[in-house]
Amino acid sequence: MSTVAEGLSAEALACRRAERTLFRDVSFMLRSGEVLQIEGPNGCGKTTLLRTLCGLTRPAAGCVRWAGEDIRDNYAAYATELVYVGHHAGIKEELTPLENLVFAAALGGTNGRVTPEQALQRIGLPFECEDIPCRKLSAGQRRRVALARLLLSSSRLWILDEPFTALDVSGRGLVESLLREHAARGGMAVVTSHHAVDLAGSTVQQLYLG
Amino acid sequence: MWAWLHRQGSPKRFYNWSGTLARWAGWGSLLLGVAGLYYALFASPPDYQQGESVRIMYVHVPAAWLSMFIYMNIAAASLVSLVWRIKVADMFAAASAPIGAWFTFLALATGSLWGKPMWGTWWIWDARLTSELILLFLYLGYIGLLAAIEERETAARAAAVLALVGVVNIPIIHYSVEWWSTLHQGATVTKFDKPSIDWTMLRPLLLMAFSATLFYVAVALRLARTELLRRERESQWVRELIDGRQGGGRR
Amino acid sequence: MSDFLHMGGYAIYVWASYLLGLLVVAVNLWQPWRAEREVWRQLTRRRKHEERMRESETS
Amino acid sequence: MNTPSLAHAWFALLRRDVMLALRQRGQLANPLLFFVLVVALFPLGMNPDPALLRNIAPGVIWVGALLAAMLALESMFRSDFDDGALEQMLLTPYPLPLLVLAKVAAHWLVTGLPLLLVAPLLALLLNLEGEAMVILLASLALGTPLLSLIGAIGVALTVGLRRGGVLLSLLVLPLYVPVLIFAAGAVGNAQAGMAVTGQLAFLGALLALAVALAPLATAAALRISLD
Repeated sequence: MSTVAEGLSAEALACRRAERTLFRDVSFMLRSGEVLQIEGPNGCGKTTLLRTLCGLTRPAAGCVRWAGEDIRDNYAAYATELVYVGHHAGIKEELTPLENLVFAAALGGTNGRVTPEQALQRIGLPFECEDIPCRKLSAGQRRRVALARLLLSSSRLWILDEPFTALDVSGRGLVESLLREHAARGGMAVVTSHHAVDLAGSTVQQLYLG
Repeated sequence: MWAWLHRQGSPKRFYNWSGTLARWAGWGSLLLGVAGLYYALFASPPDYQQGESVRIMYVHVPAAWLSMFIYMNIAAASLVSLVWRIKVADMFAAASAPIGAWFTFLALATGSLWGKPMWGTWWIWDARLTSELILLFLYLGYIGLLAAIEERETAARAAAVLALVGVVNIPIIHYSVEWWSTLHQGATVTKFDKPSIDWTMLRPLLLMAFSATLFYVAVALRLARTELLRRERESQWVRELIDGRQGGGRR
Repeated sequence: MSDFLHMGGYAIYVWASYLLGLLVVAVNLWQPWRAEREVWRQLTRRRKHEERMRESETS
Repeated sequence: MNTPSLAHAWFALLRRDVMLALRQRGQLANPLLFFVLVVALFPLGMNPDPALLRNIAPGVIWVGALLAAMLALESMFRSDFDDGALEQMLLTPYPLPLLVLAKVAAHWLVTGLPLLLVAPLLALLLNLEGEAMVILLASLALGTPLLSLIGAIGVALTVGLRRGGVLLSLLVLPLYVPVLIFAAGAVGNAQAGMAVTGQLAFLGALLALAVALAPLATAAALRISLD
């Protein structure tokens, strides 16, 4: 192991599902300012890997470390540094985008720079959408609401599962620029994506599964 | 001590020692069972109140004992599997459940068969039978949960949590049912257990209870071994086992 | 002997109890036997399949 | 770094769940209507003799409450599971058992409390009056939170299953037995003019025990279900 283990590392992770090994011996080391892009065919365990990195799924072997420490040993410390946006990001259909974000901030913390309104504006949600329930929004708009959480949080590690799904070209560009800014600030991100991601100027590691 | 136990809990080791233990338990159960049956049916006197029907007790009491004992075993194994992550423990717990359910059923059925001549009805809401009935539901819930979750290991862990919740609740349920039956029944019906029991009756009772316990150990171990083979089928030692078996031509 | 079978008038109840006990024991003997046979059948089939795969690779 | 305090997060979760329930009033009303209907069916199914009805009232009302609570249980974690809010709850730095407690509290406020409010009406239908009615309310006040707390464990265990409904009742109903016995027993005793403090104290003790232990089990079960 490197001496200064600042950041996220995985050591020989393995995962089994339905008595079948999804992946094994996945190791990487993600430092401040780096983005890890995970690629692979459908069903190769990308989402499972992300959930393992979050500490939701227990690996069959190996461990995930944050700052050199197994995340299970001090989960609360890790959780404050982590934002996870999965396929379903916990957006409540019955609440408005603004209410959703205010709640996310109450549970996940804020960085104090951006208010929920500003976050929604920045993510490109039309102003008139802010006050209608999320179930009436389009899939792309809902995706944007979910991603707006990234702007609010002060966490250094973003774990994003297919963040570009359902987004149009401008949305994709927006997420890319968010990732670039995050990396420039010294943040880290783990991203799965089918598309080529343009992150010029940031260090991108790639990991093939399957 | 813990390290030693942990080693014995490794799949391969467990497979080796459990086979021997199961065989010994099986033969022991048979031996004790035959002796128990002899004393139960021939060499014990009829009860002065219940007459020959007292012989039902030699089936009922061991079954009732086993129904509780097995649940406690499931809970203990669940605790071990959750705390120390010993996979063999959850296979043992899962293997125990159907046996426990069967013996709970047997306790209920024989209780009812004893009740018909004694109370004049097949079913009476007596504290003991009611508790046993609820225990049966606990077993069925446990088995149902185990079967409903597809991922074997997730199922085992979920069922382990349920078993622990159940074992905390059993004394509460038991106490509440006891309280409820004294409230509603007034005059107590003759119960199975009496303050003092004669040696001639205690002897078959103990023999049958020990026999039943060993029977459970043997069957649960065999079921756990089978499940172990299924789950570990990709490992090297199982492969060697199969090759050895085919070469040996035991079947 | 017939006294014994008669069980002081409780014959049905006593013998039904013992019969049920026997039944439960039988079911619990049959169950692991069947499971074991099934698993061994599966395992040997898998193993044979593996060996066939290996042979076809080498040849 | 600006992590909100635990209390802030706790009340935010409680507030959100109550708000969500109030926006879907139809779902809120269903278990309540079910409760009223079940209890109203009993007199139709038997001789509506006031004395008889009074006799069976404690049991009938409590079984009705039990089934209604059972019916309402599934909604506790279902939508959170489907839309990923449950995952997010697991990824917070706060102790999961406490967050579970917030969710259970919210669930009780929107499903248990209404049962308490319609119970007097049902008591009147079954000729339950005076002190017995007061005791009925007391037993419901102590008992329905218990139903929610115990039920939460079952829901957490079955939330990942597509058809968990029947299994849920099999898991939870046996655990409800002590609540039913002591609560209905207390009301029955009150009718007969006997002491009820023992039963109510026991319900209180069970509630304290459940508040302490059930969230732990629920949290463990949720982690397993989401694995």
